[in-house]
Amino acid sequence: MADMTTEHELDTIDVNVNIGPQHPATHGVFRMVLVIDGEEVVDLVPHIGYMHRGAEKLSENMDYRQAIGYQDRTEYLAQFNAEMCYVQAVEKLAGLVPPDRAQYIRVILAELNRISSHFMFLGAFGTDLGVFGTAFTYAFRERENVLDLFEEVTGDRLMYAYFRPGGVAWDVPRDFKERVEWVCENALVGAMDLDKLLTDNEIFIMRTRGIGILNAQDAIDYGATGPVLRASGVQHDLRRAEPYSIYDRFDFEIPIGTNGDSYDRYLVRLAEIRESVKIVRQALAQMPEGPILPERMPRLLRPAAGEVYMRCENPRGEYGIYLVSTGGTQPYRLRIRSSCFCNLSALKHMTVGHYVADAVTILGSIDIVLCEVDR
Amino acid sequence: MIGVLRSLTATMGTMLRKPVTIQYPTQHRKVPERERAFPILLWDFDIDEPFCTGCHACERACPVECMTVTMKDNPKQAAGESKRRKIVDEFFIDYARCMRCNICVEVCNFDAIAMNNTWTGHELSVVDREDLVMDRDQLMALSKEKQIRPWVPGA
Amino acid sequence: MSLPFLWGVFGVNMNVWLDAFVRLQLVVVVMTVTVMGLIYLERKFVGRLQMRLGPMRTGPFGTLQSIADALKLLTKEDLRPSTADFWLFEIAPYVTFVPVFMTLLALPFMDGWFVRDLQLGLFYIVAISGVTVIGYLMAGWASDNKYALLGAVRSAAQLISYEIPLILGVLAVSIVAGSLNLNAIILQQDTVPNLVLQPLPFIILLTAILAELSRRPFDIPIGESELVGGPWVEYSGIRWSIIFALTEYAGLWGFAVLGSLVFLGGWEWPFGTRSFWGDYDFVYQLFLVFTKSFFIILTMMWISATFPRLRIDQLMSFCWKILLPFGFFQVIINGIVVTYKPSEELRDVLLFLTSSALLVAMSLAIYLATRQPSREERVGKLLASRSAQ
Amino acid sequence: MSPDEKDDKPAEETAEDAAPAIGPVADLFKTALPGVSLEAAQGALDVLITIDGKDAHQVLETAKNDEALAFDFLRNLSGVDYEDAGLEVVYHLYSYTHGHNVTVKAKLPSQDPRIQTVSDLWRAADWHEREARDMFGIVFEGHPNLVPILLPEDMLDHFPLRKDVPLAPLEEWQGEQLGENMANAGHIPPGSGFDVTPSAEGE
Repeated sequence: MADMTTEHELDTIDVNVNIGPQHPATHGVFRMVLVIDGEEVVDLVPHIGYMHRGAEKLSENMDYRQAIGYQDRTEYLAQFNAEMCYVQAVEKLAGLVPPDRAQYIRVILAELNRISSHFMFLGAFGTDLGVFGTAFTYAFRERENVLDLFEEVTGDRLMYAYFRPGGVAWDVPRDFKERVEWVCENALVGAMDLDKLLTDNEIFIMRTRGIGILNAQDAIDYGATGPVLRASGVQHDLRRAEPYSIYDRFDFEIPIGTNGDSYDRYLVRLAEIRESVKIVRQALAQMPEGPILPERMPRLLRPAAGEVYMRCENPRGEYGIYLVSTGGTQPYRLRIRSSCFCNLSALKHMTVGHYVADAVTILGSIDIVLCEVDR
Repeated sequence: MIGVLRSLTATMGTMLRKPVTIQYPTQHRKVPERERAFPILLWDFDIDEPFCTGCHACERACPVECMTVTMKDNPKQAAGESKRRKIVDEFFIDYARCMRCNICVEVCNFDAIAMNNTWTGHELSVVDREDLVMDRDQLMALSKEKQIRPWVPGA
Repeated sequence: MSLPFLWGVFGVNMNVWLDAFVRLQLVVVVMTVTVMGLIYLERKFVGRLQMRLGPMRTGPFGTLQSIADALKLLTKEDLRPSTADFWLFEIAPYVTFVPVFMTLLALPFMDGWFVRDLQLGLFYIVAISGVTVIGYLMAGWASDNKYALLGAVRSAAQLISYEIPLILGVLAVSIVAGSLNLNAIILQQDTVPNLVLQPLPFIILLTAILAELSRRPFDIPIGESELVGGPWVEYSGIRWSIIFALTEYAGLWGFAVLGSLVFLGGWEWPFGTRSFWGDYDFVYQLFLVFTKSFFIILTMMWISATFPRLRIDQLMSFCWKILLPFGFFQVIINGIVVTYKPSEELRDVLLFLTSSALLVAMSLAIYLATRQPSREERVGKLLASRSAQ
Repeated sequence: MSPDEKDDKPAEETAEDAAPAIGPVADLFKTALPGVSLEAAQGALDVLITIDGKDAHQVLETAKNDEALAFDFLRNLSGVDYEDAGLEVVYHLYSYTHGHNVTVKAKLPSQDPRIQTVSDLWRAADWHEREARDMFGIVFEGHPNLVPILLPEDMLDHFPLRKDVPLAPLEEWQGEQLGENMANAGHIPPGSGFDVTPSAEGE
């Protein structure tokens, strides 16, 4: 009689919980079906493709300047980095070299965009863990400052379409330097606020340390890049490994994590905000006067036939543009290598074995942008 | 437990700072002059006719093809008042399709089209989507009332 | 009895039931007003903590916000899922709300003014507040929704397990006061409030109250970012407002008053029983109780605006492995100290030293617990290996 | 093979601007894979190795396992439709150890494109290959679950990124359709700066 209960275990069935396309934890339209046994996740089936708008097919029917708008709409949290990658791909094919002032403007705006994107992550990550409004309003106060600056420079808060192959569309306003300095100052204050609020808060540590561990070998195998890869301890940053544009003129450290869990991913991104402020300040000091577009720009750009795989360091990882041109005015094939697409493919590997609450934390710690995943 | 106390002081610390809320309908945020709300046509006040000559440059360059332009001879050119041989006859912009990418302003070689940098451009809301298709007079109305602030790159 | 004009009306030997009914109506009116006020206060205070203004649109400074909310909730349609279990779904809101309302009966708001003076006041309050769990479970099961079921099971685990620290926190104090009657406990505190004597039970009671009301660090059942809404996912309109708004905020007010009476000396501590203004000293007594419970409510709102959510297993281990042992220690030590009947001062000093020593030990234990290697490193991916076979 | 002078173009450009010198990675490939027919070319940034679809898996396996090459990071896998010249699957590889890049282009017939999957070498390829199947119809043999990833589950025969699939025509909003409901000027909210009654023609 004694072993009656132990011999046949209580046969429970696994429940399919649908963290559906419309859910506060999915930062956009992404659905994951969690097969859970009690509270622990046994299996996870991600469903993407809700935001697929065919940016690649549309770009093949647009000329080179019109296709810039689609880069903002795929990567809507780091638009300048995406535009910079596309514009440099076209420049590599067309043999255009942008003047120095334009390069500096691009680097400053791209780094500021990285800061605003990381603040978006901090706000959303805090909300995923339960600090309902506080982390969000701290992060968004800084993000608003950066977006106001972008509005003064380009005229738009989200869809800039400001970079052009060969430089930038028009020059920056006169008070650009003071404004950027003010925004950097505030970004550091915001980062310090969030650091004080979250970093060594015991409950935050308990909820994120050791959750969703991705060791270095798996990260490389899944093609994870950016903060997710650096949190696993791989010291690889495209701005340092394969410097594009003028990134080799600035010195900045690359923060890396130790054991690749959600806590390290949070720390890496928080440290990257400070590194980006350092880059912006150096770029601001060295920014020369001068033209922002080469003198004789062809009215309708026809890059030479050929192909290039241009890659830039976006806040979420390596954003690549594989551009094939056959000499016409329209790109023959424009393939966008999305950083979140690869980071997300490692979600199941990280989440199985954890609790339902951890599945939300891990999804938040990867910091996905669904438009970029689905293009 | 120090981390717990530290984050408590963090929230109490920010309580003493000034709240950042702008109460929208009563107070409006200052909009920079480079604001890109929606394209509008500019009015030439000294010859009292639109700058636009209906040359289809913007219509061809528009990625989402939201413009329709027709051209006609300029009666004033015959009367000798203006140098423009052609003037715009019909000009429709479908604001529902326009993605505000500013390519039409760059392509136009008569500087006839500009981006609306006023709050009314943002606060335009209509009941029926077809009302978003603006005809020539609606596009020129704002410029006639001198609400559009001109800006020069680098200013 | 220092309530001439009020007592005169009730003094006439009315029927006992009528007397209880009239006092209950008074408590109901006061409760609804305070619930409305607390909702408004929470939105404004947490807003100001997050550097924003909070509601400003309705009324001069958004003051009519909670009335607007109530009107909205009243006029909203009461949906019920077709596959819901009808009667359970209907009754669940009332089963959650009524016990919270009944705890207000035994609270002496002023010297000698209460709905009923129960000799076992404290015991009654703690027992009644345990019934809300059944309401949570009924709501979760009846709404036939996976999220609701998960939320209900989680809330059952949380509320039941945080019932015991609540009892221990209150028990430690009642041992010192020598009786479970709330009036006796308050009268005993005329020289020094129990918080000074017993800091540890106050902290344990505070966390237990937060968990009972499922407020922020412990709001696992209503995890907004995971199981959106927990057991109340399928409720809407006035039913939802009964469960969510009324229960939580009435409970917040009730437990805050209980905490202030038992630990901060209620209407007794700073002035003792000397009559101050003759017949009108119930004014400053009310004022004392109000400010102390207001202070406790503000700290709870402050805590709820700052901390992320605990995971369900951390919540459980926090309760069973930390709050409970220290609660038992506190009760045992109080027992020992009180039985040996030391002199008045020596007893106070002894109680204070032991309690604060235990408090420091508890925070150290928490600090070490959070620095543990995570479950995954210790146990490895248990489930992954199981699902991998 | 020191990785720093990997594939930068030599300083002196030949007169008729012939293809710039091919980077050293191409020679590494030739030494590692004697039997396979490779054509090496120098793209704008990386070395391009063009091979036939059938021996793609063999080439990529040596690319990953050979120590001199050691491409442990599959950056990007994309399909390209060259209409009559057939389909092409392009692998962009990067090596963390040596720090050099390569682009391997595998040629496929455009009718029934079949190629061996590489998801056993790099797990990153899993989702990229499913997307290439969605968009181009390339069948990756041996892929764990080749089901649509970006397109709806039942869209198994329509491959949008093929060149012969046209863009859908724009639904007409302007032009002739406008004629009949021009009388709607009244719908614009007053005070919005656009509430102008259509003036008489040709003022």
